[in-house]
Amino acid sequence: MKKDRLIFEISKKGHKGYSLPKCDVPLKSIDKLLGKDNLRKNPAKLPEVSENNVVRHYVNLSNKNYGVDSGFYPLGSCTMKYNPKINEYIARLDEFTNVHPYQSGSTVQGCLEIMSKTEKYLKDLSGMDEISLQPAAGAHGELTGLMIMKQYHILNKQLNRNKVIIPDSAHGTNPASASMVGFEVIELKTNKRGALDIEELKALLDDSIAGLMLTNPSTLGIFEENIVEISDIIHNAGGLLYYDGANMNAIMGITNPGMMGFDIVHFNLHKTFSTPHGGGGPGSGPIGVKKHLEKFLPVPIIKNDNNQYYLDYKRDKSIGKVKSFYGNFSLILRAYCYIRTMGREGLKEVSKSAVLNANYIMNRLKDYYHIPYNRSCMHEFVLSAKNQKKYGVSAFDIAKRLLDYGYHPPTMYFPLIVEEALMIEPTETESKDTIDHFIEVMIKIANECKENPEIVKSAPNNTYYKRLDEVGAARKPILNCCEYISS
Amino acid sequence: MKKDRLIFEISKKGHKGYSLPKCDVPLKSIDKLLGKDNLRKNPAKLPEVSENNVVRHYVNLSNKNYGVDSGFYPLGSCTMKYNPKINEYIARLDEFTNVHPYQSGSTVQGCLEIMSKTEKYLKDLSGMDEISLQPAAGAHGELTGLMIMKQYHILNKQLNRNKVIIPDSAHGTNPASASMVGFEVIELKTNKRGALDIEELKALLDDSIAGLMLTNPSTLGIFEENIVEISDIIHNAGGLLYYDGANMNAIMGITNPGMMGFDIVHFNLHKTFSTPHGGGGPGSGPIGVKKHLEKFLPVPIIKNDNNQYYLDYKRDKSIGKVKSFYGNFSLILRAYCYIRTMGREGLKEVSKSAVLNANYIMNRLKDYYHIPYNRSCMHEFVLSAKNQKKYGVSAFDIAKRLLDYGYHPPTMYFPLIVEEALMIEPTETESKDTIDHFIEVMIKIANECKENPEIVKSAPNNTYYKRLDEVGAARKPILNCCEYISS
Amino acid sequence: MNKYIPKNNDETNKMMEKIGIDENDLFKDVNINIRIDKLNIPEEFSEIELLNDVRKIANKNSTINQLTCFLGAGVYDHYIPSVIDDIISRQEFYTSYTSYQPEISQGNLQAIFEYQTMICELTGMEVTNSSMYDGATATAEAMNMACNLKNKNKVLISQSVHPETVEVVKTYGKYLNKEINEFQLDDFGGVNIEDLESKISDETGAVIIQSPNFFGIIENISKISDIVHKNKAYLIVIVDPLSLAILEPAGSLGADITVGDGQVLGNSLNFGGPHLGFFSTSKKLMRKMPGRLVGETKDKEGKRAFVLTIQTREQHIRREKATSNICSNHALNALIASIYLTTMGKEGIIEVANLCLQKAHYLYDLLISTNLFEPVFKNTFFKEFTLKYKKDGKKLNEFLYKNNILGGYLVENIYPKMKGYYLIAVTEKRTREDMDNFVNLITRNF
Amino acid sequence: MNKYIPKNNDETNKMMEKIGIDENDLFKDVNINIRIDKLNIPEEFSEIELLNDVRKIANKNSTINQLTCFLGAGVYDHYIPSVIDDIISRQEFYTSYTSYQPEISQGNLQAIFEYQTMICELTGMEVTNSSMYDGATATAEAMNMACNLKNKNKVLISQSVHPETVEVVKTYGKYLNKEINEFQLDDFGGVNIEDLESKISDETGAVIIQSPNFFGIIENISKISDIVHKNKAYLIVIVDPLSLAILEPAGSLGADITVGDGQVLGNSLNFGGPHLGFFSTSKKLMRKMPGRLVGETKDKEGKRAFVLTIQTREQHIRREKATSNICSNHALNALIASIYLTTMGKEGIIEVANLCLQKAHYLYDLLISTNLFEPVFKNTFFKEFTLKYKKDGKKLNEFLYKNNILGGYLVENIYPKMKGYYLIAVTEKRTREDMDNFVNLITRNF
Ligand SMILES: Cc1ncc(COP(=O)(O)O)c(C=O)c1O
Ligand SMILES: Cc1ncc(COP(=O)(O)O)c(C=O)c1O
Repeated sequence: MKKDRLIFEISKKGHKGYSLPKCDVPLKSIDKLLGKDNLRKNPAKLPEVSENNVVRHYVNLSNKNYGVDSGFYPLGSCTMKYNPKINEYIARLDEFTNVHPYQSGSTVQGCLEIMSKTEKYLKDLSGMDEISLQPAAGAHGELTGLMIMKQYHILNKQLNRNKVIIPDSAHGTNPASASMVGFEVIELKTNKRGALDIEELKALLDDSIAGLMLTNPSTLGIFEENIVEISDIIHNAGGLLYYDGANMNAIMGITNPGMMGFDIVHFNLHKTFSTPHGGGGPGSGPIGVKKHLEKFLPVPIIKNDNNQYYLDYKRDKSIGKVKSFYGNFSLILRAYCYIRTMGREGLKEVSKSAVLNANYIMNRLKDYYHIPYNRSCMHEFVLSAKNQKKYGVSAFDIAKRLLDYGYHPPTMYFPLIVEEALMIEPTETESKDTIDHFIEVMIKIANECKENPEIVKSAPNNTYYKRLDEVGAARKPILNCCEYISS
Repeated sequence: MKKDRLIFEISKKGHKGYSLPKCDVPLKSIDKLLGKDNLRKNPAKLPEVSENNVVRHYVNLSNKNYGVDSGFYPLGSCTMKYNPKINEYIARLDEFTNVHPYQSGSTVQGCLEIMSKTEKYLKDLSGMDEISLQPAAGAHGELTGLMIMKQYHILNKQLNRNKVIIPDSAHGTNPASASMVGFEVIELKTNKRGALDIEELKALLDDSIAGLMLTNPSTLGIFEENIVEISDIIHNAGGLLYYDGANMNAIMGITNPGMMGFDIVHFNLHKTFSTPHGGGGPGSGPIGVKKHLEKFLPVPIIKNDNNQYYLDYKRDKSIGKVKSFYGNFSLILRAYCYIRTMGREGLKEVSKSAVLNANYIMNRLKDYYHIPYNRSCMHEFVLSAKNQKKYGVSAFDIAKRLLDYGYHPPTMYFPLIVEEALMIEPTETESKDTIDHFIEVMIKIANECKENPEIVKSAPNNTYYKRLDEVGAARKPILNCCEYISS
Repeated sequence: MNKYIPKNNDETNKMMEKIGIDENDLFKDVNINIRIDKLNIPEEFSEIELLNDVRKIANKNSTINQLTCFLGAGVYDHYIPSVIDDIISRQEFYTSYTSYQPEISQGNLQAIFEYQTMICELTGMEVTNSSMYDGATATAEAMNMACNLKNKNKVLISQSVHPETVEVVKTYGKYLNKEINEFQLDDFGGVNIEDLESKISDETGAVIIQSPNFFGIIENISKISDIVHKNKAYLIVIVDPLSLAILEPAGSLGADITVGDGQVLGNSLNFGGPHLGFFSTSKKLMRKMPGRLVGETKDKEGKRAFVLTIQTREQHIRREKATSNICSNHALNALIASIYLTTMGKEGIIEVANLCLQKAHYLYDLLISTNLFEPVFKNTFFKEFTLKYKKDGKKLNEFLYKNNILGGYLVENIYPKMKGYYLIAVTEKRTREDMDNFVNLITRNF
Repeated sequence: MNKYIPKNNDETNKMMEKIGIDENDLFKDVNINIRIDKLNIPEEFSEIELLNDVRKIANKNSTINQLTCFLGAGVYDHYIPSVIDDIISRQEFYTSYTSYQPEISQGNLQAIFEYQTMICELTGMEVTNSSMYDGATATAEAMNMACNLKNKNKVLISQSVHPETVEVVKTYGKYLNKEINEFQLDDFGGVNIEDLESKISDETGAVIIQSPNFFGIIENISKISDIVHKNKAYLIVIVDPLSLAILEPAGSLGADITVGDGQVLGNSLNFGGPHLGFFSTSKKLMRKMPGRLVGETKDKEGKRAFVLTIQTREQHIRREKATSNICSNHALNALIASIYLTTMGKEGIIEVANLCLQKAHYLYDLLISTNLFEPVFKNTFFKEFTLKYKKDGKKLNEFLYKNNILGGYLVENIYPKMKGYYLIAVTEKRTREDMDNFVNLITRNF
């Protein structure tokens, strides 16, 4: 069987993967209906493939992919937990997929109820007062949250507040989002304990500071012990606190950003709340805010009057819309299902178990790899392959070697402040068995680095695809095959 | 990752893959409700696995399997055509899966309509007058059909008619089914042209003959040219003709068993009508009969009065029931969808295309492999690897070598009358491209047999599993792992 | 061109040319006088049209998601874990066929090996085959096997066996000249031991009972087993596999063959099919059993692997001398059962069984207290029970249907003497509210 | 124990012991005064309970399978081939994440590479990224990119752009001090060229139009392009990708950036999301575009392979200097579009587009003939059109809903000046019967 063809190479003239009803209205000339000038001259060179071959093509492609159900996927910062099948079933119910966003309110009460209840649960989990489900992903939530931050200062006539402080450990989306809202980014260094340096923070503060963006636990997997003090400092300086909720899997039922002092939060439903990652998305990035910021939330907001839900657009302080319609509903629905399935106790158990798993791995690997911060971690931790450097082995090599053992590697080279970083997040859905075996393999690789570094440096050796020429790809980009498809 | 564990080896005490509601009625003692003596002493040692690990286990198993969507599957006699996805979708609609067979007639009109219409189409395709959808598979259809044959003779007081003539090329289920109805099996030899020897047939006839079972085209893929003459001969001798419809994919819209003279027919919905093979089943094996046999069909029969379908049980000549309820409904439903999707023209095209594909492969391989019957074939053909024997290579070896090239091998060593048989049925859902590539590989293997027979004899060489010890398995059967599961 | 037939005219022509034929050659062996003109089947449907058509038809059904189901009688509304459909929708499982090529079929083979193990665990038997069509055909095959082994042709079957099973057994038996007799129920709803004793003899090859039986009652298997074995017959016991989570399995109580229907193990109702027949027996009888068997072995490199085995029993090798004619079986339904039992696991099936047990008894008591129903059998039941309804059962069910309830099974439809007998099943899916509502409705309206 | 948390007490204890901690150590960095007592979220649901709950809620929605849908306004009831859900339900696709490890992500990478190709083919552009959230955010990103490249901050957007897109563009622009102005419609329903000319200047960085526009009208893109480029601004065109099966693509008519929503390419309505934003531009501008890009390369052994490339544009490398903050995108929706375009193929999408076109014009003529509607725009439309309804549109829609029809979009809800304007979409799923029925109902009752 030929396994490495593009769909365009499978295409055969006249083959069909579709069927359509015959036209049951009198046919008119397309020329006349559209006007000759408007007509397409050369048809788009799309493939022509029978249904059987469409399916085989994608099944074949799928077999070149690795999902959570394929095996352990400890991709740090991404919370690659199990995606419950019941949620997939429910998200595909006709009653939810086949609803038009502009149907009248009375015909979409089900969707609105799901959204409104999900908002309630997210409030409870975050300690925030109001929620908007509109943002489509974490970064989009950041953007929205920062718009609110900016709007707040604008309304307070503090137009000079155009700087946002962001730790050097932060995810790249944080500074990028800040830029997209016209903020200047002030980088704050992480100290030796993996925490914020409070003195340095204080030194940065003046009346140009709009606020602080923080991930807590941080991308190092470390919980900021002084968070209350930090929030007081920022608030006293007239700034707001933004909470990047990507790491919420560590704290559910234990603490919440509201208690920590944050004003704005985003959630990643595709992380903490088990919605599938879809090969890169779609996700869902709702935001929550404290009461004083509620009026700035995007329109519309879901309200309820006399047991009827409705969408409220009349909000003159709102920042406006950040996306068409109301959010990625089918992901919100999955999150609803997840939260209801876990329940209050279950969600707390999630965080406890996730944190235990991470600490367990970290501890068991500390004699084999450098652990940059000698303290307990939360739901993930970062190790450094710097001790392996002397054998000529990099974090990249170790990651690739894990492929040989059938694992999805951890996140590589992030956060940037850790040399040769490998960021490991096991999540709570993995068993001790799986984790023990992963630890064994990591130890084995550590030994290989010493004893047989070549096998690590040449990895992956057992996979269908070997290392790729990534540099070449970027130097002379081939971003589609339009040029080599025949019509 | 550990990839070769039994689910029992993954099991961990206390792990759970399920959730159930709490008991909401007052709990009573099980002892009392059931009586101590009735209570199970030692719980069944079932596995204990979290949902995540259940899914991973079966995903992993699935990856050790080969389906029609994996690639070309020319398993002769099995018609491994593409299984349309729309049919899978429809078969899963709540309205069809969640209907109880004992609901009152007025609440199951949809199911009955599907069944009744499918019967109508099967009549049209077979030239039969009445259909029963009850049998669960081809062999079950044979059994039912032969019961009818017997009942017919019993009713005619021809109790001496206890022999059924079956060609030596027939599928094993034919003689086995005959035995299960208490018939003696008389084997009829196939002649040099792959056809029935009419003179020999005549010689077998006397008043102990109940009938003839025939597959047409036969398992050699050869259409019995003299079928009308044969049917006359049998009928004149007081016998009935049974048509094994496994090969109906060859003749749809071209001819039908009714015109050929058959009295009883079974269909394999899981072959001709694209219902999936399910790793071995479930199938569906409806039977059709000519008018004079209608009264013998199993109960119930679907009827219609005043636009209401109903199940008619009042049939005193019926052979009775051969299965609980009414047949494998969800397969019947898929067949309905398939027939409607193809339409009258499409079904004819199926047979034309299937026959062309088979002839094309046969012709292109004839210089490389022995073709036992030098004539054109229908939807499948049998080749013989006897010329390869001199290199020490068997049909089995060639089949295994195909695994190395990513193909599912043809049916091996059947029909029994062809030495070193490989039975190839491409079906109509394969493209010329796929078929050409398969031919190339078959030719390549023919060359390997000459030039490098070791690589063929040791095959498969590239698969995850290598040849198995099948003899050992049968000598000391281990049919479960009850003995080595811990409780 | 058709989406399922990937061949354009050019390709068709090229193929014909290459092998030197034209269209007329394709069917040249099919005599012109048996050619048909054209089919009467309607013209092709696009997907849109097919869906419109099928949805219209589908809406003519009422489903147990719309109705609260108290109907059982052999097919039960148990909960089906969501992972099952997810897994069996993988094409590697559902589009493959019988594992003739074990090197690329280890997925099916191992899953069925695990299934065989789990069914043995439940039934307490030593060997289980890879599946049969359904419980009724499995029973008929068991009868054949038992009679063949004993070389006798008399069969006794309890009247408490599911009536459809009785019918299928009789149909199968009729053409092999088996003499099949029924024995009676006693007042407790179980096998009438005296009647059995009076009918059994050393000419009896097989005795068939069901427990819990059609009326829901748990039979005294060991007592029956003693009688059967004293008469040198084989005992075939039909069981509800879910009941075996908490009931002592037939295998420990003397059954020689245990069969049954595995619909309850994660299979949908499907208007009666496909369901799952399972078939278990002892090692001693193994080589005479019908159906495919998966066995453990090793590959050339020593890796544990699985393969179809002891195939000399089967039709494709033994032809008319095979133990059965079965070829395609219900493998996917066995896979479903396997996933079900894995997902529910050791504790889960006990929990399910206990929920059914508790709820069924709750409803039983409630119904008795209405005075509209009276007890008819005294013996122990599991999830299903028979009461006598004092008024018109058909009207009751019609009324219930209007209130979105699927009422019980009217036994008199099949056994006219059992007037008013009303068979009610309660699964773990029924809530107390469902049952209270059911009872309140009846008491308020009758 | 929880089915999603595979850890028994014994394992928990062993793990803690092994690393020398106890339960209190787990969250020791979380100060006691920010600990919470307990969550208020309800107690856990079993699958049975969850399904009961969700089904009850689901029934409060009406769906376009129950209603005959003539509503569009940016989201359309097109046919979705059945293979799509089958394919995207493979866990290898939907449970994986961004292809950071190309060696085990070639499935996603190749599928997206093919997607990028197909969207380029449709739009006539040279480069397409791997996806954006939706059409509106893609437009806003396009505006940012255009303004950054031109180093200007004035933006003109047509009033015929979808109102939600206009809003999103304004929101994004507001915080980057963009000056966003709208230009008018003309009587023909398209861009008022004079108004555009009067508002555009060499300070304008980007001009945004949509074709077919919100009112269904096809814009004169090349004319607008000339004006825009004369003023040294970039032209951003929002398109309906399905329309490009038969309409000359914006790429050939002068667009610098083509964006739009790919919901129509096989994505469900989903109450508004997730849909799919696509983003196409020229090679020249490629290195400034937002979003991930998949490029072709080779592996060590020379096998063709695909990889995320030109990542120096992205946030994880460039942080605050990135071209966008986008990280997770709508990859699965792009996969859906890819499967859709593959399944429909070269001829299929032309057939779909033509069916929409023909049916929309059929209904247009019928409605005009009722005298209840009058034309408002004279220009050419594709599958959606605007008429003026002479009576009360809200009442009309309520009446239609009672007759299981989902009526058109009431433009006046958003643009009060456009009183009675009624926007109707007709897709290939609508039959002549649907339309005749719709019109008959109205004429008979109004
Ligand atoms: C810490 C952190 N913040 C923000 C994000 C951005 O989230 P998204 O990818 O959903 O936009 C991520 C995603 O990986 C993250 O790990
Ligand atoms: C020619 C022929 N007859 C009968 C059968 C039996 O059909 P089934 O497996 O459905 O019982 C087969 C199946 O392979 C067959 O090929």
